[in-house]
Amino acid sequence: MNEAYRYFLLFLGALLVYNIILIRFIALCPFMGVSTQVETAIGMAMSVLFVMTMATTVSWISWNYILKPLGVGEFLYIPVFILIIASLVQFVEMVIKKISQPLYRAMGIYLPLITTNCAVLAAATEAVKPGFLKLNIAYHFSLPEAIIYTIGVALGFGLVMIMFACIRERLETSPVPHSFRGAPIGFIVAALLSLAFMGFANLLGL
Amino acid sequence: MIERILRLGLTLLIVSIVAAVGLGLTYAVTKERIAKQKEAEEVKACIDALPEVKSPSELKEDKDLEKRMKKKVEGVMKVYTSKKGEVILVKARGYGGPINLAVGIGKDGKIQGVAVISHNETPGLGANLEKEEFLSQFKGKKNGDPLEIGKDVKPITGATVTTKAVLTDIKEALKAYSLFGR
Amino acid sequence: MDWSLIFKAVLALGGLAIVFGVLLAVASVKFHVEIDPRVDEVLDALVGSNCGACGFPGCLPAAEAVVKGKAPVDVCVAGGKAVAEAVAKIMGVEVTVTERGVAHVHCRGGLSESIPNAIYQGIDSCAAAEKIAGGGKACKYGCLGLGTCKAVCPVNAIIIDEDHRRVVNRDKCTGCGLCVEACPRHLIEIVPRKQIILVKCSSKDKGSVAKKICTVSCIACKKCEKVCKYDAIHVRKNRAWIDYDKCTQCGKCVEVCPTTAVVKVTAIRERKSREKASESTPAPV
Amino acid sequence: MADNKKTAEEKRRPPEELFHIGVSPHVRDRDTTSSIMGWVIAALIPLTAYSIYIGGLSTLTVIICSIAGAVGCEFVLQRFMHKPITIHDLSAALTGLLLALTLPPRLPFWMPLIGGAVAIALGKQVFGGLGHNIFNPALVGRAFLFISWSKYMTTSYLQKPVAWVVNTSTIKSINAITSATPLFAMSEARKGALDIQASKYYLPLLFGNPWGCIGEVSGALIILGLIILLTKRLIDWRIPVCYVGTVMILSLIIGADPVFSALAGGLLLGACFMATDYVTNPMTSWGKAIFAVGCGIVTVVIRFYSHLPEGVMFSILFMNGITPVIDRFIKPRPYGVGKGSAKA
Amino acid sequence: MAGFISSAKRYFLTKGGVHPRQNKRTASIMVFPGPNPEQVIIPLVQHTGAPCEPLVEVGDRVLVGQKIGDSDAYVSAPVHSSVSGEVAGIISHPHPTGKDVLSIQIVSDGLNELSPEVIPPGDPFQISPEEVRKFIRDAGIVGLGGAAFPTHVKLAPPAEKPIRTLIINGAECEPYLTADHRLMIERGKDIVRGALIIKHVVGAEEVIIAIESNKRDAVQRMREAGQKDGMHIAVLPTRYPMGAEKTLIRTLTGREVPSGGLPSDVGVVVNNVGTAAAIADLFEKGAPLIERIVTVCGDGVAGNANLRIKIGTMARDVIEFCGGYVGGRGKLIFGGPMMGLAQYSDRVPVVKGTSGILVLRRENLFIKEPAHFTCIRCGRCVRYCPMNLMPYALGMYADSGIWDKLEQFNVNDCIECGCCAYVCPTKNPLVQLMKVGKEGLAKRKKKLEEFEHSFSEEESVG
Amino acid sequence: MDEKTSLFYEFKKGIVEENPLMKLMVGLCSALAVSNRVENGIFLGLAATFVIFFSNIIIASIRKRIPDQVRIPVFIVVIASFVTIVDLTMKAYFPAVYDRLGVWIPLIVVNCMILARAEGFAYKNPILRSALDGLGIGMGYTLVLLVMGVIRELFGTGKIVLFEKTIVTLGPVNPPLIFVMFPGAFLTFGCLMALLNRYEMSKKE
Ligand SMILES: Cc1cc2nc3c(=O)[nH]c(=O)nc-3n(C[C@H](O)[C@H](O)[C@H](O)COP(=O)(O)O)c2cc1C
Ligand SMILES: Cc1cc2nc3c(=O)[nH]c(=O)nc-3n(C[C@H](O)[C@H](O)[C@H](O)COP(=O)(O)O)c2cc1C
Ligand SMILES: Cc1cc2nc3c(=O)[nH]c(=O)nc-3n(C[C@H](O)[C@H](O)[C@H](O)COP(=O)(O)O)c2cc1C
Ligand SMILES: Cc1cc2nc3c(=O)[nH]c(=O)nc-3n(C[C@H](O)[C@H](O)[C@H](O)CO)c2cc1C
Ligand code: SF4
Ligand code: SF4
Ligand code: SF4
Ligand code: SF4
Ligand code: FES
Repeated sequence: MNEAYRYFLLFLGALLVYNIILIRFIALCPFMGVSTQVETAIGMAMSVLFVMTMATTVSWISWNYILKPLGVGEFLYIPVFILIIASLVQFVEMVIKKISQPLYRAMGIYLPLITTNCAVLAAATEAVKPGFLKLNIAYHFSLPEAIIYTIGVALGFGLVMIMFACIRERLETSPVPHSFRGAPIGFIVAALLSLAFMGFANLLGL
Repeated sequence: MIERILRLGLTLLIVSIVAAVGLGLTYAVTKERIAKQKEAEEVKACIDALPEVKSPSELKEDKDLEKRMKKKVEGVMKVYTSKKGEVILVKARGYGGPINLAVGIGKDGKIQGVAVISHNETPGLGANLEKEEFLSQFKGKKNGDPLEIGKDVKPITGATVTTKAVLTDIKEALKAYSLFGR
Repeated sequence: MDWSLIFKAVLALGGLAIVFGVLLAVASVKFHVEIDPRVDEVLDALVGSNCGACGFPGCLPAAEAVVKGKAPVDVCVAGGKAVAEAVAKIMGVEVTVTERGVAHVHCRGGLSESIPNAIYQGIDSCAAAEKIAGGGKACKYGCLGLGTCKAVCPVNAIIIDEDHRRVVNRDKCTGCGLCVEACPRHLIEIVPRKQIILVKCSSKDKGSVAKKICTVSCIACKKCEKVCKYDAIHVRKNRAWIDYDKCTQCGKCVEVCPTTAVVKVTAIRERKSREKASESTPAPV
Repeated sequence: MADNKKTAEEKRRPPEELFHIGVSPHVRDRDTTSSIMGWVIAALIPLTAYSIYIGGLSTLTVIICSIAGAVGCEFVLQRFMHKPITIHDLSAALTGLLLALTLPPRLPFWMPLIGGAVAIALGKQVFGGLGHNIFNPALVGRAFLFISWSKYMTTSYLQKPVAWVVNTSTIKSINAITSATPLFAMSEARKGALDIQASKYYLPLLFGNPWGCIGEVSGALIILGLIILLTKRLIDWRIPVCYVGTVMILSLIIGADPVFSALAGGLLLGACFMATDYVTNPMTSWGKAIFAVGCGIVTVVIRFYSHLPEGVMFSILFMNGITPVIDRFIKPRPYGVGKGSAKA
Repeated sequence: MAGFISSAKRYFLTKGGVHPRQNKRTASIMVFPGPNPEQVIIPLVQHTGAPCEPLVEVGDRVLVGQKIGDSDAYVSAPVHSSVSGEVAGIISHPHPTGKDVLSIQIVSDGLNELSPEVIPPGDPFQISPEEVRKFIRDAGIVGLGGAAFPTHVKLAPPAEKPIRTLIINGAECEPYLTADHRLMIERGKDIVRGALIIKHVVGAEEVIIAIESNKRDAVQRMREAGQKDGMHIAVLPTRYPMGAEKTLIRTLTGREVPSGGLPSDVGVVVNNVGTAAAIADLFEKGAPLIERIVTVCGDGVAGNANLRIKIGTMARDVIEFCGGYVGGRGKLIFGGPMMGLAQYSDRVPVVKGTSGILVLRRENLFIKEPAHFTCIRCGRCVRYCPMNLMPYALGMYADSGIWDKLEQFNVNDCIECGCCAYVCPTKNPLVQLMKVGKEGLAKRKKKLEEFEHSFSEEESVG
Repeated sequence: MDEKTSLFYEFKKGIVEENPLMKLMVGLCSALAVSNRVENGIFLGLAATFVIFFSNIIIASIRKRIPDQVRIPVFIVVIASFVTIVDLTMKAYFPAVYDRLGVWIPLIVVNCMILARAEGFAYKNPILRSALDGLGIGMGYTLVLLVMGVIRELFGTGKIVLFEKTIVTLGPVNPPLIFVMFPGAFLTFGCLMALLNRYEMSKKE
């Protein structure tokens, strides 16, 4: 397979076909929790993009240069990756807090949420220890491939977050039946959105 | 300040060491079983695919695939050999992800049976590939037989992609078999 | 048992842990900044609907004010006692919940008591109707009954029936005063909670005029003024006013009022609360 | 007190003597919701009638069940939620009709019935009723059916069309073999499995195509409907034009027959009647254009690069989801704001 | 560079707008003198700005043209008696805006004796602009196009904003109304003279008289009247709200008044034809603004006509003069059907800004407006809004009280023309929501400002 | 606060008042993803309960010794260890189920529910209480998984299959497949929540 085409497939697969939220059911908690306002959703999406890319990079390095050579990957990858993510998130939070208060106000509140965002771990694991998510594409990612893939995942997350936040903003003025107000209508919208995303299934054989 | 840094580092270190030891132990305990389970699964599929083989001990994994086939065949993963025939494990792109099959081919070069190892197809649609009536159609086929959907093979209703993937798997297996230098 | 594997595991995980432990420790020292975390905590404790009842433009400013000591722990009027307690806990002070008054609407005239002077067509909002030639009500001071107050009340304490009479549910009302601001006819006043003898009219029309357009209006006959032994009720600007400090709530004025413009509130509430529509606080979407 | 009551009651002028007050403007345009929906239904009548003529009783059953499901569900839900009953505004009937037009003609009767009910319940009433739904209700209903019972949805096409209008013998023979829609036949043809020219399909697709969903019988009648909607100024021309245009241009680039792409597979019905649904497309002209181009791109992508035979439904649903984003970020430049306010 | 734009290009500059049925039934009927009422009610507020104080007391005898109310405020205009007679009361009386307003009630003696104050002030071109403005103010002249903004204020643009173009607005885009139309036909010369005075006062380079294309005869008449004075007569596309100041400026000059700004920001002053004629009258005869042309029209009144009506005449007297009501009581509207104000009583007086009295029959009313905002998102309001706003969003947020959003959607740029409500298929009272929204937003902003203020103050102390 | 301090309450609250899925809305991913079969629900529910129970105990017992700055990494390592234990054990002894649950066992580690409890409860409470809290939350999670599983499996496939035995069948109907597919998960969950809302609203009246 042509290199560029493979990158494209990886990216598209992560972004649409196996959309992390709607098709893979990962990162649903922030999807429901942080999508009541468009600005917040955008902030969250940016933070996730940033943290996710860093996490994948560090995980990839530690997997390929520490865990695999030592032969302990099989049972240590979960603690190691999540340790990396948690430490990274906390480190980034502290740095941002120091460097720029406005940036912290805008982004800081989402950072702790990201630690427990399934998507970061899932993307890191998938990119490093492929086969996790059962994509229809040959595995064994090089570092650039892992990063491209991760960016696809993060943008897929962002796209759906922003769509969803805009929809919820519009629903704010709608007379939704009382028992459906709040989260339930959110899930109904998610159901229909995921219905729409099913149209992309098997795109380009992915 | 140094004291504080040390304290933080040490806490994390101690917890990690305890965790690492615990996990190492668990791994050590479960390792073999996991490996066995995995193999057992494959072997079970192989037995399903090659009904003449009665016990796992009759099967042997062929480690020297590349050499034997000379040419690479895309979807072929592994080959088990036995006195009764060979089982070829193949993988193709289905609708919801890869479809892994075990194709058992007898000494006569005809398919003896097909077994599903794993797949991720839609329940009610593609997942019907597990059904006996679909898989049994391939019995007796050999390399070079026309395998055309609608004519030679009855497709799974509403699941052309799955059907095609299974067909690809089978064709690859037959092709690989034909390449085996005997 | 494969001890070398366990050793390697300790090496890998322990090594990474020490690296990250030190990294975090150094960072926590290097990048230390003081941010009062209580702002966020207080913000979490507040109701969070940004209703503005506290007098601040939103919950965040209110939380900031509390932490800076510029607002009491019971700022959040919509939240009531429970929230005040939670905030007090965060701030580490005793709860001092100030007794707030309760809203009272100074008008009794519903559709069947007070006559219309035109047929109003438009949205159901007093603030909007007021702009359209006075909203179709002959009484220029009376309640339009379209529920602007009801719409702003954060706790759904105001009920308006089909006859456009409104009832304040005293158990629910927190006395936040949002309705006072919202009413385009300035009919709502926060009165002491214990006060149950109240004037239910705001008409500044002369008695003869008021009589023609409303059956329950104050006609400034001064009977209440005469019967009150405590000098607590007076007629000014063509309507009665009660001095809540002096009033002993003996109820004499209620007895003599020829138009029932002075009322004992509990009676009305009981009558009305039976008709209360199904209501519940809508959750924010 | 009784006396007082009387004086006021006497003074109460009978309502005939009172003036009306209300906000300007005091005159209004004649169009109402029901008249608009009525016109859209009217624009669909020729197509519907012709499809019944070609498809016979089974088509009629599907149409009636679908409308009954939609209208019935709207009535029941509104009754149940104590909301005013609004079935007379015809929007539910229109939803039912459009749903029916996107279904294969030989479905068992219970499917359009369920589809109509789901369209209204899940597509419209949970969001608060007319004007609040995010997704096109008819397509929500169809997607539900498609996913739930895709076996029926892909195999219930006409076996033996009841009537013939255009002489289509060559195509007839091809379809007799593959028993599938023109779109399917062409995708096979592109792979070399069949030998057929797209242009052979032009005439049947325009004037009498029994292979496909009910609403695909005649492109010409859909275009007639479109002309009615456009001359009544009910819809914005940008959506059908940009949608079909994008599909044609992209098909040309890919190397498929653009005219065939435009006529086949429910694209015309989708572009003229479903993407134009007021509630679920953007409010501004630019927004509408972006929406339509987006629909076109997604349709082509799904049609040519995935295994679903046609992408119209999914593309419109997907773009419905994007609509609130478009509406939030694409706004007209108000008078006196930005560049125009600079001194001339 | 002249700001004047060719008529072909004008069509491209026209955005939004609607075509309500014209109903200009009175266009070909001469202006009649109106009734001689037994009493007049002269409100002390008839203009935008500060209210006047009464200058007379109950029992005083007043004469036609006598100043009876004035104010010290700059943005204000005095009021004059339109009849001779006795002041019967200074009372709170219903006003066309719907509120009760302090008014002077004068019982006419039927003599219409002219006050000695009324003398022509002399040649306006010989005196300074300041003096001209003072005379205009003393005559109580306000804009007759509807908003009744004091004309002397409008004619005093700040020095840093030189006026290039004077637009005399004869568009009269409202259905039914023909007062300006008749005025242009009957008194074209006066309008031109008034326009020249205004041009002199504001120092404009060019004068455009703008007339909608449905008034060909007026265009003809104004061409004849204005030819030798070098006026441009511009023919506008017939489309409501062509006559609104902002759309007019865009159509005629291609410029857009900045949001929150004034026409003078783009070097333009707009005056109604009636205002121009009133100014001409002032310098010709010394007449203050005590009467105006009012179109009485609609299927609910027996006779339809243009009448020259004394300010302060009650609507009831006017309608009686025209033959009384026909059919049941429907709507009584002061102004046109698109912008006019519905009245709950026919005791309201004609004021300076009243361009029409419209009586609609009940059976012809559209009386099924929803009680709350209901929208099917058809997008018509967006398509037809001449200000390029998104009315549905404004209505939605105003109805739900989400004030912050209203600012993002530029609610304050709405001119309340009513195009959106006119085309809305669900008959949403959008203009009402715009009004509510503007008020709500203003309140919200005030609250925020107060808060910020209190915080910053305390901070500087602490 | 008084009534709430009873030990039984700590256990009980996780099932209704503070149900992690319905009320706190954490731990949604796995719940929605695997609930298309009752069997999956049982296994994942038990696995998560195991992890939350033990990690709550461990964290509660060492809470006084953990410095604030590294508390999250420490929690995570503890949780991750238990997850790995479950992961390896299941792989070894229940390979078929493990295959179906796939990523969701390792992903328990980032299940918001578990960290939220560690951080929000175990870090601040003694051992016994934390253990009971963990058990309650785990049970609440499992319960919802089961309810979802029953609805989705029954309506989506027309029958419920437990340990390769068919327990219930709907008879010869055409089940709407959507229930076992992605949108069905959201749909079922949304409707369940709406039902609960409705029930609570009617109780309040
Ligand atoms: C929700 C959904 C699930 C699907 N699952 C499968 C599947 O598992 N296997 C498959 O081959 N096609 C699947 N498809 C594809 C459709 O069945 C599609 O019609 C098929 O690829 C081609 O249609 P045909 O079989 O009628 O030729 C699925 C489609 C949808 C919408
Ligand atoms: C508070 C206020 C101040 C104004 N100041 C000026 C002014 O200084 N110069 C001017 O030419 N017009 C001024 N105007 C008049 C407006 O620009 C406009 O002409 C008037 O409101 C009537 O316009 P309309 O009938 O289109 O609404 C002012 C209006 C208001 C409400
Ligand atoms: C929607 C709308 C329509 C208007 N239509 C006219 C009109 O037809 N003729 C007119 O003279 N003024 C009309 N006006 C008022 C003008 O904007 C402007 O205020 C007036 O021409 C200024 O002149 P004046 O100050 O002499 O009244 C309209 C205003 C609005 C907001
Ligand atoms: C031009 C036009 C197109 C419409 N298209 C649809 C449609 O595709 N599907 C549908 O359910 N309703 C359609 N409707 C009806 C209506 O908008 C629909 O019931 C709302 O989406 C329900 O809120 C349409 C209405 C109009 C005016
Ligand atoms: S009734 Fe008025 S004062 Fe009482 S809670 Fe409601 S808004 Fe506040
Ligand atoms: S806001 Fe005022 S006028 Fe409106 S209902 Fe309430 S009390 Fe009456
Ligand atoms: S009233 Fe305002 S929003 Fe409506 S069309 Fe006119 S300018 Fe636009
Ligand atoms: S015209 Fe009316 S129905 Fe149409 S979008 Fe505007 S407000 Fe909504
Ligand atoms: S469980 Fe919460 S984000 Fe996945």
